[in-house]
Amino acid sequence: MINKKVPSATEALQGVRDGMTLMLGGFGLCGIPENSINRLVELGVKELTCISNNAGVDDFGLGLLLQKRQIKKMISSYVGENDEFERQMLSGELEVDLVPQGSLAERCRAAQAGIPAFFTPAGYGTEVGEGKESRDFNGKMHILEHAFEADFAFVKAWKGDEAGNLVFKGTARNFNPVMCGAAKITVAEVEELVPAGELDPNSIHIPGIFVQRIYQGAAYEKRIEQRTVRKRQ
Amino acid sequence: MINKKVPSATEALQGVRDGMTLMLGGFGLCGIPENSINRLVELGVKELTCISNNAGVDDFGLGLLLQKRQIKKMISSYVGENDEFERQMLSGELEVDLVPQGSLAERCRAAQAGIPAFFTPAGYGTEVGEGKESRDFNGKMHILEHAFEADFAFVKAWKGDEAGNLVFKGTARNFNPVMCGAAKITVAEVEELVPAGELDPNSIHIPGIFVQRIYQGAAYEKRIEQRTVRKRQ
Amino acid sequence: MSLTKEQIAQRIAKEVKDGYYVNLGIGIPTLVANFVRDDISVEFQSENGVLGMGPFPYEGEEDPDIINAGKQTITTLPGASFFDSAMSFSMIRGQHVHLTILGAMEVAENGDIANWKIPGKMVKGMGGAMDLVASAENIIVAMMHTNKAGDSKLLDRCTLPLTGVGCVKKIVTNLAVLEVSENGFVLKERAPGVSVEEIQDATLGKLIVEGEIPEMIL
Amino acid sequence: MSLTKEQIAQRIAKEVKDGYYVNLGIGIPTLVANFVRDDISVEFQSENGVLGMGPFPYEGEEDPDIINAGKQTITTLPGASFFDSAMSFSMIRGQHVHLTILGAMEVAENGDIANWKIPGKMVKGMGGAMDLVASAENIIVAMMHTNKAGDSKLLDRCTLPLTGVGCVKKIVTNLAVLEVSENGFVLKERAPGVSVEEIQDATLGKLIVEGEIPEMIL
Repeated sequence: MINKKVPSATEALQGVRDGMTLMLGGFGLCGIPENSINRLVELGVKELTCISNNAGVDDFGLGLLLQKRQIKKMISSYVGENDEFERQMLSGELEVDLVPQGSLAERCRAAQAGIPAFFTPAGYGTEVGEGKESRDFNGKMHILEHAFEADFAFVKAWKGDEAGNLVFKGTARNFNPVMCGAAKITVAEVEELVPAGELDPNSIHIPGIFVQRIYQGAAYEKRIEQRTVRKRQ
Repeated sequence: MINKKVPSATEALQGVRDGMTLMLGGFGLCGIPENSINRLVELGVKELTCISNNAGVDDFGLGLLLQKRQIKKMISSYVGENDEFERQMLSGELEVDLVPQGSLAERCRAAQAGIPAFFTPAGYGTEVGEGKESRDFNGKMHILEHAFEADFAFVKAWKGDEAGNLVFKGTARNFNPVMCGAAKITVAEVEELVPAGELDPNSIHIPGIFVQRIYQGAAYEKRIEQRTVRKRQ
Repeated sequence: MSLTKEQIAQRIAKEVKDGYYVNLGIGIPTLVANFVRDDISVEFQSENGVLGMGPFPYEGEEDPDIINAGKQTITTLPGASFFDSAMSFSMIRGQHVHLTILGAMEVAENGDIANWKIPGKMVKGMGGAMDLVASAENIIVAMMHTNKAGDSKLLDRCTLPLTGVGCVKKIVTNLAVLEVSENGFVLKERAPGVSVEEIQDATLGKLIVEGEIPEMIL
Repeated sequence: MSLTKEQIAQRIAKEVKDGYYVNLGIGIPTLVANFVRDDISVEFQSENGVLGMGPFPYEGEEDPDIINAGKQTITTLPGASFFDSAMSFSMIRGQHVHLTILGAMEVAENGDIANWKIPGKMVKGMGGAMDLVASAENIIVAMMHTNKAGDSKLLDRCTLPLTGVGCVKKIVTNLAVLEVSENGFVLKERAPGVSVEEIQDATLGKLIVEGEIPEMIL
């Protein structure tokens, strides 16, 4: 067993520098790497390019990095819910590259899988397809999309073991698995870190080979973005 | 819950006809759809094109279909271990298309995922790459490979539920998950079929949306191809 | 009398067939789930990674790790499954989801749709909409026939940046049910009490009216 | 004295470093696992879908659902995982596996390798070999220096159909350790008691001998 465990976010984020490209898991505020984001804020690294489906809210998630002007460019599919984001984007401080959600996921997965490029119908005939190679397959037009390149991927799992194996919970899975192994270094934070052998090898979502560093998150706020409930009868 | 359960292989294989292209899961004899193969033998359908990593042994797995001359063409990565296969191939009765194992898997997955084509380095500069489009990405040559098209996919899982959700065991997983949803109709046979709600939604390998019909296999031989053991001290 | 948003959803629910996997967009489409007949089997997929969505949780039972694509807390039904974003879009791109229902700002008579961007305004992004419209075999647009300024949303050509080309098959508005044909919008049903003329007046794209147009049955 | 197959494996085991994920081909490469130092952490990947392979099972404990790429029954170690064939080749194609050790029929001085097909003979197929050699950053070929007819397997150009082009970095044979450079095979080590001349005689491709060539230490 190759041990990937590090004591905390401090060690896990060694080597993160200004100007790097980072992948960050999560959908909305669900399944985001809270502890790694907090550490990025502490480190104060700047000029970051962040590949993340969303950009957090004003005071949580990637919004924390936006508040401190640490992000140069966002590559996302949907970036509402964030006033500071809007301000920086409209003022031109922040560069934004909008990517269809499925292409965003597949471009991460392609990087993980050593697939440099693939064809998808999403975005053909729209701004997204402009300047991209297009081709007809079975009578339907597709565009060529490329794998992302990133320096670090920060993901959050429910459980993990010292070998770096990860198990996700519910829809907090989302982009986290496809970012593992999609960057030069993948850092996983988990709610519960167990010794190797405790996770069922049959039920591991991401094998440890895709993860370079794993640590137990200090605490999780897990903020709910849209609390919707029904009344008990 | 959309119920995918059918009583047996008989109903599950309704619509299989001469000349069709079939995907069959399994690696060697591990995780092969034994009951569906037996039913294909019973049906006596002919001129089949089979996409399967291997071709069974003389008297088990796809070897049973070869014995009865039901297969016109095999698309596989490795086809040793089978005398009848060798005879038919050398005599020209059987057409064989050899595909690198990773490309075989990815071409199935591409069909499942609606990706018509992707670039891979495997096979560049070899017979496999002949006549295929090639391109340099980051200083390395790749070839363009296409998604498979198939009429039926026959897979075998460990457990399944009525909604068609599947869980695989050990290395019997192999090609089975990537073939689900990669053909027009996916037929899953399972060792244990349970009511919907009994499988942990977090631990499902293949969601039921990729499966059109599911049935409990009548019996499983699970033959071991290479029994290797060590002596107890 | 033009339909309410609930009634639009109610009419669209009739298009949901037994055995369908359905993806519902935000807004009116979300309401469709409330009107699906309970004698048929349907599963709802949400592109953030869940199949088999159930109703909202009871108060106090919200789980921050279980949400839908609108970021709302949800529950799941027996037979549900969770999966990653790549597999979620394998379901969509691979056409395993049978029906996609989504809103639009504009639809053109050739099936083009625009629903993600207004030049000069803050752009939030397309989310999964471009994958959905480019992939789905069966797309129903749920929207008001005209915008707040009273301008038609059914055009000869979209004026806003496109989400997808030639992909919309059917449109249900507060005034009518229409299908997209090679020649334009084919009027299929009128909202109760709404005349063909009213629909024609509210439609800028080519409207094809053949024979008697029945009123919708909700 | 030339090395036995076990000794070739033993020498290659020294190339396996702490923290490596390793894919072992069938034949001599499989033996490498027996010689890896036990004070380093290494995990073995098998392309049929397992990471963290252990030894063969005890008699009576074979599980038909747990095999390696050679179709042999195996066991797994703590920290192991199972996965599907697409993910398995994501590990390989995505260069997450650090070292691939495999056999060959021929290797050329430009790093080309042929190990899957002999024209006129029954062709079993390439299995995962083409993916492995096209993807791996670090490939070691384990083979005898000459074939059964006594002909060199280290050539200026492969005569058999290729498995991959320009991909082999290092070769360990029964006679020598060689590295592939831009200019040809660079002789790095001799088998104990084997002279440079013997190696030169058994090598058809360009052999580069610079300075004193040490004997291997096993």
